[in-house]
Amino acid sequence: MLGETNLLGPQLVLMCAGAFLLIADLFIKRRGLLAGTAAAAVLGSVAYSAILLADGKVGREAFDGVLVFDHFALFFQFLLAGAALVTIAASWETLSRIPSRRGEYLALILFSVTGLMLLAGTRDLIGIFVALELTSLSQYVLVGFHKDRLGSEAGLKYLLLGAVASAVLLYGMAMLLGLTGSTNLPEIAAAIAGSGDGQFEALTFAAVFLIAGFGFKAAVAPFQMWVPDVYTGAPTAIAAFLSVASKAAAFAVLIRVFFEALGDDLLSADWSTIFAILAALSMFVGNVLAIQQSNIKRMLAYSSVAQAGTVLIGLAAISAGRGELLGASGILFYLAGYTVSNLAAFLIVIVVHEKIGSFQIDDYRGLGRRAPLLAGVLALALISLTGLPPTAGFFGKLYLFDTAIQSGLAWLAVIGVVNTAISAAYYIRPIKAMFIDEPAGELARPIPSSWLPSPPLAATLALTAAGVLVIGLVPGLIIDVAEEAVGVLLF
Amino acid sequence: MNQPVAEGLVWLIFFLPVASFFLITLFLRGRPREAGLLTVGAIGVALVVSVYALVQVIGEGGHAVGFSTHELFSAGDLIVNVGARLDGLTAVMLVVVSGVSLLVQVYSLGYMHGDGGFARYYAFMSFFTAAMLGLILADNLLMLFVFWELVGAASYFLIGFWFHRPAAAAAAKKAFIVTRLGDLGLLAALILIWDRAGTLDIAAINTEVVELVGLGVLGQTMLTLFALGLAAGAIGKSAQFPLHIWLPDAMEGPTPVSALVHSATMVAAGVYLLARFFPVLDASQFASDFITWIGVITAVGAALLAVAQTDIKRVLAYSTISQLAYMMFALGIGAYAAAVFHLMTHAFFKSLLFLGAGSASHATNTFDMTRMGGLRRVMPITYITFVIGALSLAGVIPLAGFWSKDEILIDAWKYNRAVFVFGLLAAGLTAFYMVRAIALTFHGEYKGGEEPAPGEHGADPAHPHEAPRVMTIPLCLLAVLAVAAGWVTFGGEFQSWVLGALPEAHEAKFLWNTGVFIGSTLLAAVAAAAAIALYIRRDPDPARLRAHPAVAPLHRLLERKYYADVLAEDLLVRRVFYGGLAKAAHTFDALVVDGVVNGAARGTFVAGWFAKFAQNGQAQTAAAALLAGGVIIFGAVVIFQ
Amino acid sequence: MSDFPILSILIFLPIAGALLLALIPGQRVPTDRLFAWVPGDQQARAKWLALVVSAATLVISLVLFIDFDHGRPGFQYTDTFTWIDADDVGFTVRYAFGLDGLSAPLVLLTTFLTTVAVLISWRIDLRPKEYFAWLLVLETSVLGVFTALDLLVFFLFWELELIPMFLLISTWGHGDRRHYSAIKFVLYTVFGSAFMLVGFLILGAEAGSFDMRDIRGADLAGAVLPLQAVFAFILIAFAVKLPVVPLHTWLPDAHTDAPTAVSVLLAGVLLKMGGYGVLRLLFTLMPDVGADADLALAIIAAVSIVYGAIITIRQTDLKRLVAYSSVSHMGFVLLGVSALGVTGLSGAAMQLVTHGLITGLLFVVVGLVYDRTHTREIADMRGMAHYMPLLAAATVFAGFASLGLPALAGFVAEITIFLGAFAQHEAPTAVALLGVLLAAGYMLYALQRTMFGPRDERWSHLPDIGAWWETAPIAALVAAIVLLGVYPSIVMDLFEAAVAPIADGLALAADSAEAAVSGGA
Amino acid sequence: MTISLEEYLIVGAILFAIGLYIALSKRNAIGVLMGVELMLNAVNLTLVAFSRFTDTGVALSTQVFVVFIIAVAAAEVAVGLALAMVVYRNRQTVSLDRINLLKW
Amino acid sequence: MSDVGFHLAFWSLSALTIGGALMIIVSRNLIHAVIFLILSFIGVAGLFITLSADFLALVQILVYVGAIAVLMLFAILLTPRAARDNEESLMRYPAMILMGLVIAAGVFVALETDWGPMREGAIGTQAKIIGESLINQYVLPFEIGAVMLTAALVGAIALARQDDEDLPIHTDSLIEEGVLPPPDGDAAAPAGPGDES
Repeated sequence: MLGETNLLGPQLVLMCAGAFLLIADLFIKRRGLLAGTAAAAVLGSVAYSAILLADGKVGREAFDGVLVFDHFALFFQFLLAGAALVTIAASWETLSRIPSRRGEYLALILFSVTGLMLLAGTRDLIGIFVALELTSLSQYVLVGFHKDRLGSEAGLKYLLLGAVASAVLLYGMAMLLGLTGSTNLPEIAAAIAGSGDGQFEALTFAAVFLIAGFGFKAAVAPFQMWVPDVYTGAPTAIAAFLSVASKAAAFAVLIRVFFEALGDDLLSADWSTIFAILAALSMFVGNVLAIQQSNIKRMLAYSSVAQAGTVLIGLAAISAGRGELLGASGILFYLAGYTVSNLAAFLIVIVVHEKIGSFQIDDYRGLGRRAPLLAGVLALALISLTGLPPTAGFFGKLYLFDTAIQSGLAWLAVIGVVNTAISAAYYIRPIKAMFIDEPAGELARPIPSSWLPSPPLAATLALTAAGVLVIGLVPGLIIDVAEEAVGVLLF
Repeated sequence: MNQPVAEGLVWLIFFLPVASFFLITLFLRGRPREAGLLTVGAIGVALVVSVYALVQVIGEGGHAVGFSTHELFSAGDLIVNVGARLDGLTAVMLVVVSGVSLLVQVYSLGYMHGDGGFARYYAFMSFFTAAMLGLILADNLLMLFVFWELVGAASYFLIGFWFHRPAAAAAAKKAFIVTRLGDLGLLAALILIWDRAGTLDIAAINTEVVELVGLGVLGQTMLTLFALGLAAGAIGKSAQFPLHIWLPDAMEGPTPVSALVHSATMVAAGVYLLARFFPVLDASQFASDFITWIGVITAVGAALLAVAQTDIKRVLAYSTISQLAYMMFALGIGAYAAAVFHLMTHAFFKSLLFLGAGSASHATNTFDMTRMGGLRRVMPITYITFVIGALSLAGVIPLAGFWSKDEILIDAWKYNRAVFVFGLLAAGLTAFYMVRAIALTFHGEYKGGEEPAPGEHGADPAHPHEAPRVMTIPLCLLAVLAVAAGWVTFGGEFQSWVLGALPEAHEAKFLWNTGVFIGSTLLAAVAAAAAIALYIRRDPDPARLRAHPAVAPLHRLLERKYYADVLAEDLLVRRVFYGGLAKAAHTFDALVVDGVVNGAARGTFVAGWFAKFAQNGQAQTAAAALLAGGVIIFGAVVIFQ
Repeated sequence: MSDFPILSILIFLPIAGALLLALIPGQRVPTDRLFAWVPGDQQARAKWLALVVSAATLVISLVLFIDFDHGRPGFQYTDTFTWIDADDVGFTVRYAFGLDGLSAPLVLLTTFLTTVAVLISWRIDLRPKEYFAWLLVLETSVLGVFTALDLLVFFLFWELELIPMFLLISTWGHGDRRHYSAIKFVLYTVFGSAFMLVGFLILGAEAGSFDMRDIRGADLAGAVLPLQAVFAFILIAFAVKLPVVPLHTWLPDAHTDAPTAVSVLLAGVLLKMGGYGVLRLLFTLMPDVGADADLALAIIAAVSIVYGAIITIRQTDLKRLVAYSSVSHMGFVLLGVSALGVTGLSGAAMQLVTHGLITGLLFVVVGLVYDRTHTREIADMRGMAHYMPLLAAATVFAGFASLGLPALAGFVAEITIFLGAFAQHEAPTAVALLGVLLAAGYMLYALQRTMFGPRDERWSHLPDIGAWWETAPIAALVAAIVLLGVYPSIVMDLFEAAVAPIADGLALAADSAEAAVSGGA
Repeated sequence: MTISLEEYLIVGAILFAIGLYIALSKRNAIGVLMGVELMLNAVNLTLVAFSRFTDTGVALSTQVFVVFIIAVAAAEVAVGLALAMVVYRNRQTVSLDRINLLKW
Repeated sequence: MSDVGFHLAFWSLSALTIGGALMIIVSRNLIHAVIFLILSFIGVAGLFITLSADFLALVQILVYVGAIAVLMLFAILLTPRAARDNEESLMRYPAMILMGLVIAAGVFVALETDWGPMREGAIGTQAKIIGESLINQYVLPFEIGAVMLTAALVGAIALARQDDEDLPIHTDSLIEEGVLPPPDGDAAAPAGPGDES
C-alpha cells in the first residue's frame, strides 16, 4: 500500500532537521552551529536523494502514488536544495539581527523547502495543496520575520494575497475533482480522456483557476502584483529564495498538472494560447516596470516577473504539442540557469547592503573600482539574466525560444526577443553604475573598511558565479539532465 | 615578339616619375635640391624614351603597337586589365607631356627656389607627370579612368600647394569637386559600356562596339549615352561650359603648375579622351553636335571673359578654356587631326605664356596686370618669349598656333559655317586680349608690383629684374617650340602620325585655304590694332570706355564671369543644396529618424511610468488583478472556443 | 595542419590574453613573479602584454592567410565538435569554426586593426589594464563571428561583442553623451539581433541543425514563418550593424563618443559583421528569398548612400562626419550585395575590407588630432598642416582614399560594386553614383577647413606624430590601402572564389523562380 | 424540482463571490481574512456537494480534501492574525489602505 | 428526510449562509461582522448535513466557529486602538463587478457542465472512512499537514512573541509613523537599512 516510504527520505531529513532546530534553538545560541545544522540537513537531503538515485529507485512511487521519485522530482530536489543552501548562507547577516528566533527562522526555511520539494514530487491534488500551503505559510512568516515596518507589511500582503490565491486554486481543484472524482493526476488524465464534450466548461474553469493559483506563486502576470512589494520588504535572503525556489517549484507543479493531468491533446491548444498570452504579458509588464525602478531589489523583483514570462514560453510550447520534450527540458534548463544567476545577483545585493546599507542602484556607483570582484559577479549575473553570452542565461533563452519556434509559436519568440532587448535597458543600469559612473560623492554612503563578504556568503557567491559561467560554457551538462528529467513525463 | 618598341621601355616612361615620386616622399622630404634634380632627371629620361617611342611609332605609320594586356584582378565577369597602348596619338601626347613637363620642372628649380615645400612640390609634380603619362598609356577605359582621377588629385594638391592661403585651399576643393561632377559622366559611361558591350578595352570599343552598333546589335542610344558620358568627363576636365568655373580659380596654384597642369596637359586630357574615342564620337551625330556647340559657346564666352580680366593668369586661364573649346568643337565637327594638332601646339605656347607670366610675377610678386607695366625694359627675354607665345596663340603665320588653328577653321569652313563664324570671332578676341595683356604687363609705366605677404618668401618688387637662367632657358626652348612645332604639319606629316591611331584609314594631308588664312589673319590684325590703340596708345582711354553706358553692363557681366560662380556656388551649392536640401535632410534625420528611435525608448519608459501606478501597494488591487485575470481568461476561452 | 586547432587558438588567444591582463596585479602590489618579465609599472605591462597578444594573433592570422589554399573551395582549418547535443529535441549546437575565402581577409583585417587599436591607445592612462583587456575580448568576439559555422555560435559571438563595446564606449569614451551613446548602441544591437535570433531558430528548427553547412542543403520550405519573414528578421540585425538608413542613428553617436581605438574597431571591423552576415548567412542560406529581395536591397542601398552622404555634409564635428560617411560607404556593400552576381558580391566583400582599412585610418588620424586639440569641431580647427605635416598628410591620404581615389583600395571596391550592380539595378546604381560626388564634397570640405588655411597660433604648440606607436600603425594602414588599391588580387581572388557558390545559388534560385513564373503563365 | 448538485454549486459560487467581494473591498485586514474564510467555505461546500452527488471514483477523497482545507484555513488565520498584529505594532493600524509603504 | 423538509432545509440554510455573508458586507462594526461570519459558517455546516456529511459539519463547527472565529474575535479585542470599523475601500466597485463575473462564471459552469452520472444515496460512516484514508492513502498529506500546522504554529508564535530585539524596531517604526516623538528632539530619524524605495 504505502510502498517504499524511504522515498520520502530527502524531505524527511529536512522536516526532522527543522523540528530539531526548533528545539536546539533553546540551548544553542551560536548562529554558525544552527546555520551549519540547517545546511547539513540540506546536504543530507541531497545525499539521500543521491543514494536513492544510485540505488535505482528512480521512477518508483510511494504512498499510493501520492509521492513519486522520478528524474523530474529529482531535478527539482537538487535545484531547490541548492537554492536552500544559498539562502541559508545568505541569511548569515539576517541571523545576527534575530538572536531570539534563529531556530524558527532556519526551521521555517527547511519546512518551506520541504514543501517545495514535495510540490515537485507529488502526483496528488491534495498532496500538492498541502505541500503548497506548507511552503506558503512558512514563507509568509519568513517574509515578515524582521517584524519591521516594511517586512511586516510585505508579510501581511503576501499572506492575504496568498490566501486569496489559495482559495482560487482550491476552487479550481474542487472543480477538477468534481469532474473526475480523483485526486491522482494520472487518474484525472484518464478520466478526462474518457469524458465527453459537456465537461469543457468546468475543465476550462478548473484549468484557469489552477493557472491563477500556481501563477501567483510563479509570479506570472497578471497574478504578479505582490511580487515587487514582497521582495522589497522581505529579508533579502528570503526574497532570493522566493524568486528562485518558489518560482521553480511553481513551474514544476504547473508542468506536472498540465502535463500529467490536463495534457489531453484536444485541450492543450487552449492551454497553449493561455500560456502564450500570459508569457507575453508577464514579459512586458515585468520589463517595462523594471525600467522604472531605482531600488535594485525591486528591480530584480520585476525582472523575476519577466523571467517567469520567459519560462512560460516553454509551457506554451509544451502545450502547443510539437515541442513537448524540448519545451519541458527547456524550462528546466532555463530555471537552472536562472536560479544560479538570480541567486548570484541577490547575494551581491545582500553583501553590498551589508556593507553600505543601501539597495539604491545609485549607491552602487563606483563599486566596480572599489570591489571589482563583487561588481564583476553582479555584472555577470545581470548579463546572464539579460541573456547575453557567455552565461547560463544565454543558452537558456536560446533554448526556450527554439522551443517556441519548433512548436510553431514564432510570434511568441519574437515577443520574447523584443523583451530581451527591453530588459537590457534596465539590467545595464547597475552595470553602468558600478563600472562607469563616478561615485556621486564620497560621503553619500559610508565606505566600509573591507568589502570582503562573510565566509558563507563568499563561498556561495563563488559557487553561483561559477555556475553561471559553467552552465554558459558547458550547457550540455544541464541540458542532458533536464532532458532526462522530463523524459518521465512522456508515457 | 618583333615589336618596334619593347613594352618594358614604354612602361619605363610611366614608372620613372612614379619612382621619383616615391623616392621623394619616402627619403627626400628634407632635401629639396636632390628632389628637384631627381624629378628633372626622371622626366628627362622619360622624354628621351618618349621621343624614341614616337620615332618608332612613326615608323609604323602611327598604328598601334600590339602590346598584350595584363590581368590585374577579376571579379566574376569583370576582368580588369592593365596594359599599354602605343600609337601615333599616344606617342605624340607622351612627347608633349614629358617635354613640357621637363621644361616646367627645370623652370621650377628657379621659380620655386626657397619655398618651404620644395620637395613636396616636386613629389606632386612627379606624381602628376606619372599619372598623366599613365592616362595617355592606358589601353582600357577603366585604367584611363584611374589615371584620370589621379591627375585630378594631383591637380588638387598642386592648386592647393600653398595651402595656407584660404583661396588656394578653396580653389583646390572647387577644382576637384567640379571636375568630379564631370567624372561622374565618365564613370557612368564606363559602367554603361561594360554592362552593354562587356568590354572596357579602348581598341575594342573603337572598333567592334562601333561596328556592332552599326549592325544594330547594340543600340544607338547606348552609344550616344556613352559618348555623352565621355563628353561630360571631358567637359569637366577641360573646363568647358558649364563646368569651366574651376579653372580660373585654379590659378591659385604655383605658376609652373598652371603652365603644366592647367594649360598644357591635364586640361587637355579631356580633348585627348574624346580624340581617343573619336570613332565613337564619329558614330554618334548627337554627341558630336553636342560637343560642337559646347565648344563653340565656350570658345567665344571664355574669350570674352579673358578680355575683362586684370589678373594675367586669369587671362591665360580663360584663354586656355577658349582654346580647349576650339579643340572640342574641332572634334565635334570631325576634325580629329586638327584638334590633336592644336592640342600639341597649344601645349607649347600656352605653357610658354604661363611661364612668362610666372617670370613676370617672380619679379613683381603679383599677377595683377594693373600693378605691372613696363617690364619689357627690365625683362627682355621674358618679354620676347611672351610675345612669341602670344603671337603663336593669336595665330600669326608662320608660328605654330597659326597652323593648327587654321586647320581647325578650314575644317569648320568645310563642315559647318556657323561654327566657322564663331571660331573666327574667338580667334579675333584672342588676338585682342593677348595684345591687351602684353600691353598692360610689359608696356607703359611700372606700377610697383606688390610687397610679399609677411613671412612669405618673395622678390623685391621695387627693383624688378630678369629671371635667373634656369627659368629663362626653358622659356627660350618653349619659344622655339611655339614657333616651330607647327611645321610638322607640312605634307600632312603630323596628321599621318595621329590618324594612324584610328581604326579606319584616313587620308592625311596638309590643309590650306587661302580665304580662311586671309580672313583669320585680317581679323586678328584688326583686333590687335584695336588693342594696341586702346592699351598701348591709350586712346581712347580704356577706363573711360568701361564707364560708357553702352559698354558698362557688358563689362560688368564679364567682370562677374556671367554670374556663373555666383549661380553655381552661392545659389546652387550653398543655398539650395547645403542650406536647403542637406539641412532639411539633416533635420529630418535628427528629428524623425532618430526621433522615432528615441521616441520608442522614451515611450517604453513612459509606459512604465504610468504602469507603475497600478502597483499602488494596496493589497486588494493585486487580488483583484489576480481574479480579474482569471475570470477574463476563462471568459475569453469560453467565448472564443 | 589537419587536426591542430589553430583556428580555435586564434579566436581564443585574445580572450586568454585578456584574462592574463586581468591578473596583472594592481598598483598596490609593486612586483609579482608572474609578471616580472614584463617591464614597467601596471600601465606599461598592460599595454605591452596587449600588444604582444594582439601581434601574436596578427601573426597567426597572417600565417593562416598565406597558408590558406586558394584553390580549394569550402572551409579550411575547420574545427568542429558537438557542443550541446540534444539531438532528439533538435537542439544541437556545434562548436564549429572554419575559414574560407570570405572570412580569411576579414579575420586578417580584424587582427590587424586590433593591433592598430592597441598601438593607438598607447597613451591611455585611465585604467589601462581593463581597457586593453576589453579590447582583446572584443577581438575574440569579432573573430568568432567571422569564423563561426554554427548559427548559434555565430549569434553567441555576435552578442558577446556588446559587453566590451558598452564598457569601452561608456567608460573610456569622450564627452558627456557617451553613456547615452553606449546604451543606445547596445539597445539598438540587442534589438536587431533579437530578431536575428528568431530567424536563426526558425532556420535551425526547419533544417534540424544550426550548422550553416547543413542548413545550406536543407529544404526550408516548411518553416513556421514564411522564409521572407525569416530573411527580413535576420536582415534587421545586419541592417542595424551595417548600418543602413533608417537604422543608422546609433552609429554617429557611438562613433563620436567612443575612444579612438574603439572607433577604429567599430568602423573597421564591427560594421563588417553586418555585410559579412548578409553574404554568409542570408544569401548563402536563403538564396531564393535573396534573389527576390534584390531590388529592395538596392533601393535601400541607394538611399543609404545618398542620404548618408547628404547628411555627412552637414556635420560640424569631424568625428561625426567620418562616422556619417560610414553610413554612405556601407551602403555600397548593400548595393554590391543586391547585384547578386559574382562581380557585385566580390565588390561588396572587397568594400568590407577596404572600408575597414580606410575608415580605420580616418579614425586613427582624427583621433590623433583630437588627442592633441581636444576639440572635434571643424570650426575650431584650421591650418593643422603647418604644425603637424605628417599627420595632415595621413589625414589627406585617408580622406582621398575615402572619397574613392583610384589606385587606393576604396576605388577598387566601389568600381566593382558599380559594375556588378548596374547589370541588375540600373536606376539605384545611377543614384548611388551621386554618392561618389558627395563624398568628394564632404571630405574635401573637412580637409580644407581643418588641415589647410592660415596658421593658427592656438595650435602652434601641437607636436606632429613621431612616436613609433603613432607612425607604425598609420604607415601600415597606408601601405595596406595602397597595396590593395594597386594589386587587389590579393584578396579579390579569395572573395571571387568564395562568393562564386553564393552567386550560383542565387542564380539558380532566380532561374527557378523565373521558370515558375513562365510555367504558371 | 429536486435539489441537486447544480443548486449547491450555485450556492457555492455565490458564497465564493461574496467572500471574494469581502476580501477585495474591506479595508480592515481581519475583514479580508473573513472574506478568505468564506471563499474557502464555498470551496468546501462545492467539494462536499461533489462527494454527495457525483458517482465517480472515490468520493471520499473530496471529503478528506475538505478536512485539509479546514486545517489550512485555521493555520492561515493564525499566521495572518499574527502578522496583522506585528503590522499593528509597527503602524498602529491594520487598514490596508494605509499599509502601502511598498508600492510602484 | 422528506423532500419538502429537504427543500426547506436547503433553502433556509442557503439563505442563512448567504445572508450571513451579505451581513458581513453591510455591518460597520468588525465584531458584528465576526458574529455574522459565525452565522454563515453555521449555515454551511447545516448544508453539510443536508449533504450527509455529518462528520465534516462537526469539524466545521469546531474549527471554524470554535477556533477561527474566536481567534478573530480575540485578535480584534487585542488591538483596541485599531479602528474596529469594517468600512469598504474604493475597491468595492471593481470588487462588485468581479463578484458579478465570478457568480456568472460559477453559475455558467454549474449549469452548462455535464457532471456525469449522479449517485443515489449517501455514503455512510464517514468519520471512519475518512480516518482510515488519512492513515492509508493520504498519510503523506496528513503528515505534511501536521508539519504545516507546526510551521504555522511556530511561525505565528515567532511573530506574535515580543522578543528583545523587536522593541527597538517597533519603536523606530512608530517614530517614523509619527506616533512616538523622535528621540532627543532629533527630527530626522535615522533611516532604516530597508530604506523604502
